[in-house]
Amino acid sequence: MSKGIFGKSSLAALLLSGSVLSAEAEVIKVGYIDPLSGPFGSTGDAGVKHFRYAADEINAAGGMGGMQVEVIAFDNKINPKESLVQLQKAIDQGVRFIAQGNGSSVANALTDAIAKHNKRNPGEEVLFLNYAAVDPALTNKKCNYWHFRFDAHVDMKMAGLTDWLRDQKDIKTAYILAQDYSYGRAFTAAAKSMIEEKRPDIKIVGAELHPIGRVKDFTPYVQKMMSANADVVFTGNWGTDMTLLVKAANASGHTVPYLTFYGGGLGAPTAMGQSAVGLVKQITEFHENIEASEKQMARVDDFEKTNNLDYYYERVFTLMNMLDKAVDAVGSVDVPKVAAELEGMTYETPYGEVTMRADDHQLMQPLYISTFSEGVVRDVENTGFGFKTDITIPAAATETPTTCRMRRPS
Amino acid sequence: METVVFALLNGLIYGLLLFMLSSGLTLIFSMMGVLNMAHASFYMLGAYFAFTLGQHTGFWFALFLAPICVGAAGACVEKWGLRKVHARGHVAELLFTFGLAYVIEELVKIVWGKFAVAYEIPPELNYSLFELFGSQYPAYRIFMLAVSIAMLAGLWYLLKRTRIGLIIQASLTHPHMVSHLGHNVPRIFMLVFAAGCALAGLAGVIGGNYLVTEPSMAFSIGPIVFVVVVVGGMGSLEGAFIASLLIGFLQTFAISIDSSFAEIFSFAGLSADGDIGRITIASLAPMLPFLLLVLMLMLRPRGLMGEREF
Amino acid sequence: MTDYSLDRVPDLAPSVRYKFATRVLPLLLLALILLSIPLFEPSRTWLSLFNAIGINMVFALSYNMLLGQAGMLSFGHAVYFGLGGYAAMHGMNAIENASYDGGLWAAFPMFALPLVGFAGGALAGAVIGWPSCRRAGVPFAMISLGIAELVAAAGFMFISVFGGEEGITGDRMNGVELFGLSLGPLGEVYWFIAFWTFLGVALMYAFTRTPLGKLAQAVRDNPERVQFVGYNPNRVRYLVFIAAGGFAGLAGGMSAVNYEIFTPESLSVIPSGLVLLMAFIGGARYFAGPILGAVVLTYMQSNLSDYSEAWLLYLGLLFIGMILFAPGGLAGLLLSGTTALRQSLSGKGLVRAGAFAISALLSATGVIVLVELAVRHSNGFGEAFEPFSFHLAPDQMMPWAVGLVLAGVGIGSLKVLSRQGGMGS
Amino acid sequence: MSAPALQLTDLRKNFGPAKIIEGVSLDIARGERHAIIGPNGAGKSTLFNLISGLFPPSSGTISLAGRQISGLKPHQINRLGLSRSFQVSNIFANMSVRENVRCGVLWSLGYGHSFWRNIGNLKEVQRKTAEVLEKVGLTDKADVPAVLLTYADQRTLEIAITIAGGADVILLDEPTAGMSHSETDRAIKLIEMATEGKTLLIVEHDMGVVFGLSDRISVLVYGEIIATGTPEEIRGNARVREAYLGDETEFAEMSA
Repeated sequence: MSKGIFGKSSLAALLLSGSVLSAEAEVIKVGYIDPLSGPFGSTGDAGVKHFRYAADEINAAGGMGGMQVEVIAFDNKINPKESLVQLQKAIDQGVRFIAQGNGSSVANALTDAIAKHNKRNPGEEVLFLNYAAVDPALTNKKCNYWHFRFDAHVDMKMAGLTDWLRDQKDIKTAYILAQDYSYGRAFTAAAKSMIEEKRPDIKIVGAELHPIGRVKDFTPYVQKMMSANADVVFTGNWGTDMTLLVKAANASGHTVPYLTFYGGGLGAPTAMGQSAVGLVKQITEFHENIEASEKQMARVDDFEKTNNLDYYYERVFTLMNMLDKAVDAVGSVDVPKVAAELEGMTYETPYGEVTMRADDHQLMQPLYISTFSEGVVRDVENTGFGFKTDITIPAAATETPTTCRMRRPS
Repeated sequence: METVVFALLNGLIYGLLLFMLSSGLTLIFSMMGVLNMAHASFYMLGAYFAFTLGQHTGFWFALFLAPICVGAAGACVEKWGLRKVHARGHVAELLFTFGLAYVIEELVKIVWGKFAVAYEIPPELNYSLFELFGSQYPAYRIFMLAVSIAMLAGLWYLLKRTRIGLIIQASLTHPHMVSHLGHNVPRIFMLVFAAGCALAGLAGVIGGNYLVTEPSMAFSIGPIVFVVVVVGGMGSLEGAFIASLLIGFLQTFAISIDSSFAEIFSFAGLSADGDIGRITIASLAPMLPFLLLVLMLMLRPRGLMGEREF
Repeated sequence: MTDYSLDRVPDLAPSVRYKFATRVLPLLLLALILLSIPLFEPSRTWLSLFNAIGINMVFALSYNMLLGQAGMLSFGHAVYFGLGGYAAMHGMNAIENASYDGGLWAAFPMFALPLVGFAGGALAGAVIGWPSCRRAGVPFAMISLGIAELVAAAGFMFISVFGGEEGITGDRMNGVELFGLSLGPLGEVYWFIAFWTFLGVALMYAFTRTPLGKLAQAVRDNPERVQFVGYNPNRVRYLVFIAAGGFAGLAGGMSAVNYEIFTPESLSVIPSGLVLLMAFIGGARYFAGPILGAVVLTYMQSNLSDYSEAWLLYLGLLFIGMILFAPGGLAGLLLSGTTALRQSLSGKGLVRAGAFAISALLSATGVIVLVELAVRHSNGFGEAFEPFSFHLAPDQMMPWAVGLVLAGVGIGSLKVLSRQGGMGS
Repeated sequence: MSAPALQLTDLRKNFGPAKIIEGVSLDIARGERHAIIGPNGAGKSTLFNLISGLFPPSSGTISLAGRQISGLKPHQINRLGLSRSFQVSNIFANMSVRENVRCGVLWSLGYGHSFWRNIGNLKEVQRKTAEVLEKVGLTDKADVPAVLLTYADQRTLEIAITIAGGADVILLDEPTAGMSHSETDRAIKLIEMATEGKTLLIVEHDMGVVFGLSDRISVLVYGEIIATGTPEEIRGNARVREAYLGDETEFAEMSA
């Protein structure tokens, strides 16, 4: 089978890729490296559709600095090593902007590899535009000049959630459940310290880590929470681990708020369905029921119509438009200059002004806490359910201090 | 007290679900010697079939139709696939089913999409049956309990009281004898494979909405099913039953134990900051079946109730 | 020494020429290929693909020491690849630290890091193999699966050793330089990979020629009989297991230097499954089989995904197709293909081989058309499948019919052909 | 007087409630050719499996040249100089004839599990392999895969592997089973030559072979030895006649 049409055409494509580089200088290539197959393929697939839509919009409006944008997708199978192979492929195809989001392990591998590549290959620098990997280390301990993050990281989102908690006077106890790996641990640590800081009267009655993707029935966990009389549950879980947790909670009649980062994650609303109503809260930069201009709503509708997929990653549009703005300002694909332009840039999104903090290349954007509800104006995934905003957290309030000591190329 | 009751109840449900899956696998293994690596894929097919059929016929018809469809799929796989590699030995068969698991997952993605589908508990059963220590006990779980016990009874009847059951039983203890009986062995193989798959499909129908119906559901539950079958003793239905419950209870009990290694081994001076001291029993719970598997194979390779070492 | 009183003892050893042609020449050819690749000035994409292929060759061959040679089906071989790789990764960081603070590691060249990987893999094999090699067949396979799950879980739990989810990173441009290679640019890493690939392949080939290697084959064929020629089959399996673990660790060490990162998921059952596919699709019965499998699957993994999101389905179908129709794998197909060509000057065999190739191509094309249409239909945003500027839209009947007919005719004629006598088995 | 080559003392084997071997005692002198006969199901193969270590005995002892071997593993027993063949051809099917024999030779030449030597350069191994092949007459088929041999050749190879290690005590389990007359004759010649100067214990159904080949014969019936003696003694033994009453042809052969 491999000797079929694929063998020939890919061979040709690869042989061409080197020589065509210069001829295609009129096109700006954004390399999208995320899983497109395997268990996480669905998430990566949704991401690339957002990127392509944003690119089409920019192209329709004249492109970046007069050049057309093209999004090339590379399947990394959410594997760090495979990501590095795909990175090399992307760079050889003339890609200078890498977008990635799924998996902090991949993001860590990429940021490391890109920094090394830029050091070893001056004049051929590459930028890493991270749209979803939320490990705080990426803009703290491991920050580097070539990495820009457009999603709020764990600590920022946790700051938002605990801000909400500050006003919930009847909550006296909290339970933390997260997956046992770096993100889950970062989640737990942040939850503990911020609850402690903002509501010292709340007792943390449980903080638990479970192996990722291995638990089939969360009922025992839920019953532990109920035995401990938890008034609120903080969970870092995402994907199946979250939907299973929510279903178990609903089945056992555990009706306290479940504070999540990824309650609205693609596929989750369908899987949770009725069981999550009134239970699940999420903190995001976007959900469909946030008030916005008609133009934005038209964009959301059009996106959903053309892609048969929910509009989810507002930050992808932010990312692409900020890149557009930076390239426009520089007037060429001079990567170090584009990076310098992005540093400290402010940009007006449909949901408020955002800033790329120069200290650590972390985007500051308004965040929204919302509850999974019935009777919403716009539902998600045709479930009839959707998110309702509880509170809005202004961009400034999400700022957390950074330990990043940015080393800028001279 | 509270913890124990809950752990028992939850362990029972989970254990019975595991038994539904592993009984089919055990049947297939004991008759055909095939360790079906794609068994959990048929479980997944059961859930998806029930989802699709349920949209047209409602849950109750799907409960019967979906396992039949899965059984038919299993029969096709046996007839046009497995039978061809049979002559080349068990490793080839094992590899065939290993490849099949890949293919089924990808096909499911194409047919039903990559995200989870909204396969939900039927409204008739979606209420809480009673309250226990302040926690609700959903009716659907009792339904699951009833279905699995009905299945257990049906299986028992089939094996002990029918002709085909006697043949199957004979093959459980004397695997080489069946071919001498003059029965149509390929046909029996096909039927047994289909029946085993149908059992997995039934587990999928009632497990798919209790858990989540998504393309990776097979991959995530598959290894546990092997653990059950191996720990119980290859080819022993009783063993599979005991092992299913054992693993169900073991996992749910472990989750309720919060002590960390640092606390347990504090006499040995283990620090709570280290990697090992940090680990709690609860966080190890999902790994316990695999530990059990490795220990069992090393210490008592024929499993709890098995009569032969593979 | 011997009490036999025979007049003459014939020399049964094969002729020098035969030995050269079958044993030395293929290795020389491999060396030649490895040496000549840089002459074509491949792009860095190709170089990184070659590096990945080299690593996978060694890894797949080490797996085949178990599957093909000793008949042990393992679902957890990546454990040794990973543990060896982690050992090498810690070695890399030790070299870097020693280059600032001094110490023993300062004298250790980065180039030799795969040796650390080998030691790590062999040690892991020695520890884990001791209990698991007491069983063979299906129990061994199940133990390997259980251990793989346990080790993979441990990989995420013991952060100080495995670095948690994001793994351990390092910098290969440290320590003593060997052969004037700084290991910075990919071109230099290529020489590193080529060197160790060749060494690994040559050593593993040599292993098949040793008494232990031969005994391993005997154990594969008939473990019972081996007991009655004075060998303990479990001991033989155990020793082979250690060696296989060592070479897997060697591949892990190569990988550590190539990628400068190691993450716990490289210990998991997914890479273990992939290496099984490589060995089997390539042809587990032949020494060169896994080499072919590594080339094809690495290429598929890195590039097929550019063309189709259903590449895993193709992989699965290819695997199943191989099991059903060509258990000798690609190597077996190639071998019977060349034999057919050699014998077919009469024409008949040539026609048969040609018919086989054409029907295989037909069915592959048909299946691909169907799958690609289905994928696009399932995605539901009206994209058409456009190979070679054909326009096949999933919402029309015609393309589906074309796919069905192609696949039907192809598979049908394959069946007819194989009924007249197998191919590649 | 030196210890017997092989000594069984009150050997018993039960499989659950089934008593297969019930108290077998037997001394076999060095250099003796000893046959074990008996009706089907008498326990002959089980006895071989006990001696060669495939099963541990339920009670009783087995000594090889004065050294107790009961309870040892098959490979340990083999290393002490006892080698056996199988009733059903038990060879390394996917390897060539030469490689089959070579596997039998390796341990005795002290190459153990070595992985640092090229097997092709082990002159001693090559020589001894060639000798064995020449002796059994398989030299011209040395490079044929074992699975492609004719049945008779596979049986020959079976014997070749058994004697290759140079063991002093050879156990042959029905070496001529399923062979034609001419093949049987050839096989007997081969066995006589190959076991010259060695102790041979043979299970055989073909009475012609048994009476022509052996120095002494033991008759095993329902797990017990009912008679041991020279061929003449056995021929005249009343109990043996009785045991074989149901099997006229075999007895006729025996008397012939």
